[in-house]
Amino acid sequence: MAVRVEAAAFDPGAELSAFARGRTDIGAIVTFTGIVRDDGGLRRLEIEHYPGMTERAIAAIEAEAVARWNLHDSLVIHRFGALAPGAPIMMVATAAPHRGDAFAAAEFLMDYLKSRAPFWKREVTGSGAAWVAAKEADEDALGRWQD
Amino acid sequence: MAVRVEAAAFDPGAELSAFARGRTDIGAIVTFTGIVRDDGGLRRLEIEHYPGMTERAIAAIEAEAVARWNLHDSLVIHRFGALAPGAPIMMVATAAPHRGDAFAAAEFLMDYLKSRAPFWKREVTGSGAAWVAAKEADEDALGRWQD
Amino acid sequence: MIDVLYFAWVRERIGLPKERLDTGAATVADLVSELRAREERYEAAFADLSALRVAVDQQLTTFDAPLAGAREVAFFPPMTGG
Amino acid sequence: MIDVLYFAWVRERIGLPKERLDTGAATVADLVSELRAREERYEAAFADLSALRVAVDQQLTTFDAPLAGAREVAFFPPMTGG
Repeated sequence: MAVRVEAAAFDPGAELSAFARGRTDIGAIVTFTGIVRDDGGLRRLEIEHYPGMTERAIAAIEAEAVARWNLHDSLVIHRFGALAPGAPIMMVATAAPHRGDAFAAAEFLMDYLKSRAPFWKREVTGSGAAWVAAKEADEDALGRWQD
Repeated sequence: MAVRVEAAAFDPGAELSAFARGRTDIGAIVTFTGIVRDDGGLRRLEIEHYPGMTERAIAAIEAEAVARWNLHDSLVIHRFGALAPGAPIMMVATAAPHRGDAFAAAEFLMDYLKSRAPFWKREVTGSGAAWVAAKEADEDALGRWQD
Repeated sequence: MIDVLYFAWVRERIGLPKERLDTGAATVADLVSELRAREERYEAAFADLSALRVAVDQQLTTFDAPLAGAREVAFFPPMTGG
Repeated sequence: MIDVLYFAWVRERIGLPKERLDTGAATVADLVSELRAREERYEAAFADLSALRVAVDQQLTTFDAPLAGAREVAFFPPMTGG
């Protein structure tokens, strides 16, 4: 289990290679990579976070995933600061004996990171800057994980 | 959309890097990597396939995924021949504007590849070799994609 | 003339990966009946059709599929890829 | 004494990221009432509590949470990470 909250750029491919290396006890690795999407006119995305709470919140979400599924490992990376269109924002990786656990845990981590980890996105375009509003769909997505 | 059926080893990290490169139109990339899992005593996994039909079957499954979800790209790699424990067997990658589509399409591709692409696995241990039996759970998994 | 292909343990039981047959079989099931009548190894391979899958011209199909115009038929166990 | 932190547009409206307050507020809601009474910029930031989230000592909580023993309270909009 690893959590990295960092300003520096990361390479999702290099992260997957390192995460996969030397494992013979698992059958499935799932990764999710979030990319800065430019729907037109985006100059940069700025991500603010809450140092200290961010790491705690993500570690709690990871611990919950480990309790729910048969996971052998997980990784969460999330950047903050200014990001260019096309740049990786964040990445989740899960390693499990079976694919069902790896997929479910990765989706769970994403759903909770979206709505429970203290990050805020601000889009800067040629005409100004605006905080990204939370989507109701993201909050609703948590519903499927309630027992 | 790309399909590769090959004997050679591949590097999932390098594949993810190449798949992600230069995209600004998508927000989500999901990958699944299948690894040769050693539950104890496995010397190698041998994968037989049906050349010609394999590529056709995978292309048909990819086309179905593209018709169902808002996907901008997908990649399927599947090895055949002899594989050592820990080696990547296969990989699926999906690129989409939103994470829900990327996750659903990757799971769909996996479920169909498991039961509809003509591959057969044979486990070689110190005490002999045995064809891997199809799991009912894999066949059942297709049920969730029926309309 | 039709190419008949065998994979995995079907190939092992029959003892060859491929053969070319002159058959008048109207359906896959008719072809299976012809094969079973030939030799014990075919009878062994085709004993339980529920454990087998069939493709005609590289498309998965069922045992009642017609063979008219088909160039290639393949028999194999349920797939275990991924 | 308690540290009060503001993030995203809450920080922008109030005009600072953090301040140290001497408060006798029993709950988060009481603290919010105190802040709103201070200045217009606080009133503007806390006008709609349904648009805000709060964490006490870095744990998400609700506005009726007690502040006894708390060292740090943070106010911010719904999160938009991932």
